[in-house]
Amino acid sequence: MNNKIPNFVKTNQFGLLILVIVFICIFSFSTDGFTSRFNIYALSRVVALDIMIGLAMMVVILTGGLNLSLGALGVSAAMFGGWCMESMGIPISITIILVLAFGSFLGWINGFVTVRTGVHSFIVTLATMSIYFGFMTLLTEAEAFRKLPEAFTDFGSLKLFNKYISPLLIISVLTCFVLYYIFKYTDIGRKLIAAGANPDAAELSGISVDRMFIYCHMLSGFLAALAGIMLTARIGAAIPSMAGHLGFDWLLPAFLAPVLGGTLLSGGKVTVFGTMLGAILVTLINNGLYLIDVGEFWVRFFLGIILLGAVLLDRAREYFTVKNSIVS
Amino acid sequence: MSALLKKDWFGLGLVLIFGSILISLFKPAFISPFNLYVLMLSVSLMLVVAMSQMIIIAIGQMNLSVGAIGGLVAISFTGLMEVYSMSILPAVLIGLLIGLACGFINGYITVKTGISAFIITLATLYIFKGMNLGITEAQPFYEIPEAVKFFGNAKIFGPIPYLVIIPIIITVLMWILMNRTSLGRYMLAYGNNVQSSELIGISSTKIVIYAHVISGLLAAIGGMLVVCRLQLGTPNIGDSWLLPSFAAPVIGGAILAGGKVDVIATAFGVILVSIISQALVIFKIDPFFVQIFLGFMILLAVFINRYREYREERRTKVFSDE
Amino acid sequence: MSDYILELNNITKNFPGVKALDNANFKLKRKSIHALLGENGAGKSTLIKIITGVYNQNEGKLFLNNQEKSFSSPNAAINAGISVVHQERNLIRRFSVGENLMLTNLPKNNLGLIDYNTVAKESKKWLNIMELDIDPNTIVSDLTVAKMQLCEIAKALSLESKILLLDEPTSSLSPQDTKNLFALLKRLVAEQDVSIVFVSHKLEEVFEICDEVTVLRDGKNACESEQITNLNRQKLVKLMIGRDEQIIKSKKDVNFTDENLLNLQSINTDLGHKNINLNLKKGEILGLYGLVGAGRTELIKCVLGLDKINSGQILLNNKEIKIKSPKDALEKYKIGYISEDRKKEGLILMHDVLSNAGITVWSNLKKILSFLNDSIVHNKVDPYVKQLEVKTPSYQQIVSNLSGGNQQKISVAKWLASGTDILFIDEPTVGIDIKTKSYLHELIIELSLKGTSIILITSDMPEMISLADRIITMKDFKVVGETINNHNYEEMSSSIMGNIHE
Amino acid sequence: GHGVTKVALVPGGPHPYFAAWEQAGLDAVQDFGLGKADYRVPAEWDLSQQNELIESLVGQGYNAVLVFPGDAVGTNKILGELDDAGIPTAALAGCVEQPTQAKFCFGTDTGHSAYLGTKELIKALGGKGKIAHFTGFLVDPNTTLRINAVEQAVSEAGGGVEIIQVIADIDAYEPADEKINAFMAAQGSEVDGIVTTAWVPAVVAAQALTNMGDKRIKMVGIDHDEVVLKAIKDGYVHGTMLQNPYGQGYIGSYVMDKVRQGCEFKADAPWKSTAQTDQFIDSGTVFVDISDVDTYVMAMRGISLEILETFDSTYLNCPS
Ligand SMILES: Nc1ncnc2c1ncn2[C@@H]1O[C@H](COP(=O)(O)OP(=O)(O)OP(=O)(O)O)[C@@H](O)[C@H]1O
Ligand SMILES: Nc1ncnc2c1ncn2[C@@H]1O[C@H](COP(=O)(O)OP(=O)(O)OP(=O)(O)O)[C@@H](O)[C@H]1O
Ligand SMILES: [Mg+2]
Ligand SMILES: [Mg+2]
Repeated sequence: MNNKIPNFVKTNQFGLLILVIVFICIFSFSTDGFTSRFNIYALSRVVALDIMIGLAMMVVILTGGLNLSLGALGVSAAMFGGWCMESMGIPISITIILVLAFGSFLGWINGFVTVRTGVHSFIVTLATMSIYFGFMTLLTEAEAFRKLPEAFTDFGSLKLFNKYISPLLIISVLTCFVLYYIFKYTDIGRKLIAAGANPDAAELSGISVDRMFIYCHMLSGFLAALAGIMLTARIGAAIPSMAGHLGFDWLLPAFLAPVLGGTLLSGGKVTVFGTMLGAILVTLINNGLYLIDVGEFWVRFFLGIILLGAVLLDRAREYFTVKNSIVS
Repeated sequence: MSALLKKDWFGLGLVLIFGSILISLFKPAFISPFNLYVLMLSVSLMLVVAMSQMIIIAIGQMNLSVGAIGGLVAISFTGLMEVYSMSILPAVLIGLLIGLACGFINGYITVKTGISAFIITLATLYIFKGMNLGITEAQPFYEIPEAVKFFGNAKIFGPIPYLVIIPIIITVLMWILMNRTSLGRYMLAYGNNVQSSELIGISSTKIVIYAHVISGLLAAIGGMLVVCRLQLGTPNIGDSWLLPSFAAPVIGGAILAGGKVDVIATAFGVILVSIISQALVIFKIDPFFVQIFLGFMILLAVFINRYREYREERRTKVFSDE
Repeated sequence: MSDYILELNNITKNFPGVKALDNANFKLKRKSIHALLGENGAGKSTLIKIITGVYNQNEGKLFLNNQEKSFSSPNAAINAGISVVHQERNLIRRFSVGENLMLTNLPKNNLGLIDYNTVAKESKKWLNIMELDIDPNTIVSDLTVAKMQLCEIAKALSLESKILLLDEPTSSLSPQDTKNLFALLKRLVAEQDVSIVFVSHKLEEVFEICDEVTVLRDGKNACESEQITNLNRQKLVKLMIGRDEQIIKSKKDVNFTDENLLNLQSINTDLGHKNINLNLKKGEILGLYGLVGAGRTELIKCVLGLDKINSGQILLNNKEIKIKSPKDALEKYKIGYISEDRKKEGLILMHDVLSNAGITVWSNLKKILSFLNDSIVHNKVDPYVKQLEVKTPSYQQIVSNLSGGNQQKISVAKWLASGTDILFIDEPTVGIDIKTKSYLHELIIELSLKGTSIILITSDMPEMISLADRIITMKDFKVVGETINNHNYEEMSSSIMGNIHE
Repeated sequence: GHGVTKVALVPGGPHPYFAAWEQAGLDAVQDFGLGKADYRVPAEWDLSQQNELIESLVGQGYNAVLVFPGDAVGTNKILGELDDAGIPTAALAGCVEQPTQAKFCFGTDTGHSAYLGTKELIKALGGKGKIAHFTGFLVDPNTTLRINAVEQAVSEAGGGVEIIQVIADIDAYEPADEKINAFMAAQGSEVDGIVTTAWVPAVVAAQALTNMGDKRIKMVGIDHDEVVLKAIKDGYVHGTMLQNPYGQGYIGSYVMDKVRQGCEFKADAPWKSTAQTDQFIDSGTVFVDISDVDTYVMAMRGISLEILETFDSTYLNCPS
């Protein structure tokens, strides 16, 4: 093997990291305000949520499937949490546990139906998206929960590290480390990946693929619910529309982060830190575009161009490293 | 008979027939001419959109930018007529050209870089939609020639709208393409197994670019048909296409990993989705229940149609290996 | 004009981390059948792929009819009159046999649309030439592996090329099919001036039909266009592996007891198995012979809980058991299965060597809180990977980049590591070079000597006879005979074939 | 003494309704000497996009923000944070729910507007008939307000009027077209009146009636889309509930400047109350029908000037 280039340099993560640094430089020099405390704090909160949403999608992409119900599920869990705290007066810590359990349960439904009926997760989650969101709207009558305990909402506006960083970001980063650990250093994590990569071979090697797929969906539900709680803390209320109609607003960031991060859409490969960097990159670009005055109506256009540029650059990097590792 | 049973559209056809009979027993208005007219209209529009996605599914990819292309073409089409007072035919041609160009961009970048189409079209979704918003600043265009309005709203005879003509032609052409031409067969072969088809000598470049160009053209046609129907060119056209564009082919038995699509079954899928959403209105479902019903109906429809393939389908992935 | 229709000079091909071909030469004489031999990973398939435009060589030149060529795509090679059967199956599984055969040149009617009647007629012609009794409208995925391989050959023939490259065309064929194929190949050479490159690990076949031999070792020529008449088996093996072949020892002392370990009693399955009775004794190698499609693989899959058993019992140590899944089989009953289809069922091609080799032992190795790291797995599987001499740059190499034979070794290694009591081994040596094949044979014997009971499915009669203690013959999803193996090839094979053809 | 005022006018997303804000802001800069009054549009209709935009605006030095709340509840948090950072904010065109740190809400009482529109419809129907209500996304809290307001107006009409169907979640053109036409097919002969309380359903329903050539069914729409206005002129739509986006942007910018100069709202300011807030100033909601559809722009301007002229004296205590 070629030792001139360290292994890390060959990864997609490295490419992303470089891009992130480049964009930070560009934006810090070309705009005022990018490095302001307010802006960095705001960024840290946005990134925190995008990471969590991206991870929630990533663990289902791992199975070669999709979770379109992500947003609907997250909002339903958040509303459930709002109801627990406001209407039932359940303490925060217990509420959080209940919400995460609830999210996992909804994820379990996705997984169970997918595995048992053989209907594709794309369709199953398309349907459950409608169903979860419908029930949520029906039960809450589209009313928000606003009288949440102050300790909870204060957490969402807490400022750490000299008021630069939101604690939400710390939760997300911690989650990344935990997931990384699970996928890299546990039996179960390896089995999840194996099942996602080649279900038939995994099954014949003594892995219960159905169970693994259900676990993935449950984990996705868990993470989406966590994202729901974080968003609730951030906006200080549990609101039915906080992820848009049917939870759609979450879908794009959910795909962008893992896909930029190098997660294979065909399943069997996860990149936890890639997803994190992907989320950071997208948030940075979005923020930077608002700061550089491109005209709001053109923001999307430039975001698209930059995204395309980013993936093309990454491909070039890959090409270059592969070429360099050829023995001659 | 057993050959019939194997067809993807057979189960769906049965569901459609029994469903329609059931609905019209409860609500005779369902088979009133006006309702059929409305049904045909909504089917017509979605049919083109579903075909636009279907051809990309056939080669085992996804096109997230169908709606964005449709929207961009819709506002270009109307914009040309309103701002530049262009007449209809050149405006249509330019609209098609834009669709073709967008599709070409998607296909070319995908095949030349080897990056998954999902990612490329996600990026071009932003680009096309961004151009749309940048050009219009979210303002609709209203000045539509009478002929266009007429085409969108007049009937040929009975309840049959003019608007169905183009979608029907497209469906027939798509059937021929996918079943009777080598281009179509090569697309399916490519969707089945990229490596194998390359070894056989099928050119990936050609297949991928053609598929995306056709998809772009169909999205463009869809966008312009919606303009005819709505009689205005709003930048929002295409925003709501994405999920239905997948739902119809998939309900029709398409495998998202590629290599298996069925034109007739996709058309039936479109009809089914339209009937379900119409039934929700006809039965006056409480708005708070609509989403829940919709979810269960989709699940049920797919489940009935898919049950036969239980084993084969169980672990099909959404994406084929890249 | 030289005698050579195809000439490759000083070909070098680099892959990331691997030099697959290193200054290799290859010359194909007109109207000859040329064997291309070598161990797993020697570079045979790579050479074939360079000839057919799949890869471009890094260095070296290719001459076709004395003209320098370079094919930028498979299509270019096809147009230049080269057709090929690759080692991997390349049929479009959802298409019909007929359409697959005609795919490069689909017949059109005057409207320019595909004429499926002609497709059926034309393809039937080629199926007939291959003596294949298949309806051209059959969907490929409904075929058995052997039929698929034959169709693939028919497809290559249908191009009527002057150069035919066959990369392990007989790997899943029965002896009868192989015989038919060889007769056909000889006819092609004699009557239609076709020149053939033949890759195989079965040396008997090479001696049967080939005229010349080129051997590759580690991407270099170990010999170049040697006349077959100048060679014998020993010489050939020595060229390939660099030392003499070891004769497979058959298992001499039968050390198994009469104790029944696993018992299948009047099993009927959804797939059509009728009244299957089988018993496996402790430490025994029970051979399951049958022509391809006899239902052996599927029987095992039913036993593993992957398909439904309608009636009958499975007894382990005389206690009835219900196996719900392979996980159940592995974890509860210590039963493992080495699949015949390594790409689809045996390996996770996109993952690295370590995780493929270790997949069956994760559960056992995991520490508290399900902790597991690479070095724990590495320590466990390393002896087995070493023992099988898997040729890989590192444990981090992606399995799909290994040669076919090395992939097979890994799919065996993982079951060796798992240490099961009962192992179902399905066609273990398909595509495996002779050196490894003998290793594998030794290993199977060693395993059984250590007390593992084995059910061995193989369509390779010599292999069966050298390994099995007892041979059960299956035909059409039924057991049709049982013979105690006396390791006498003539006697055993006629007795087994007798069972089948009765 | 607080430096120049830089106002950002932030709608909920790209939408034609808000287009007038741009000119209104520019005019306000001219007329009142503000530093800036820019129309800044989030790239998507998405609460977090809007929040991100607003957050980035602070970085760019805007020191007053007028916002159409992406969510009547959800937007409060960011408004609170801006306020804490010394940046005054107000809700424009639609309100945020109390408690809020927004200085006030200047716009339309969405519920009341729906109520008035339904009243007009009932009047046009002569006090009896069957009506349908088409509205936007159910999860938008405003939608519930509108549904309730329409119900209230109907219940006040005695037993003569009945709501036969509510269709919601149709804020995109294609689904709206599909559902509204399906409704027309099933109920077209039964229904006597239609009230629409969101932009897209109003456009699509007006178009549907025009296409059908149906003048029997009375419809009251909302907002000023050309399709709706034309249908009023042609007699297919009875009327529409208009708001005053230009006035909102113009006066809103003016007031933000005042607030930044240290003006306080009077303790006894004659606030109006809505279901959401009790610090509401009506930017003018008028019902327009065929009689005044051509002149409504002038009428709106009149309303705006009137509000502006009396604003200081009515609402503000300014340091002299
Ligand atoms: N696409 C690839 N990328 C990286 N390495 C490759 C690739 N294809 C082949 N190799 C490597 O090149 C070498 C030669 O492989 P090749 O498939 O030609 O062997 P072979 O002689 O056909 O072996 P077998 O008998 O097992 O089929 C092997 O070491 C293999 O791992
Ligand atoms: N009656 C039948 N019903 C379904 N499939 C059948 C039937 N008869 C034969 N087949 C085909 O034969 C195959 C069963 O062969 P199986 O793989 O079990 O045979 P085998 O004896 O293990 O042969 P080998 O392992 O050598 O390929 C199936 O894959 C199936 O396609
Ligand atoms: Mg090979
Ligand atoms: Mg078998």
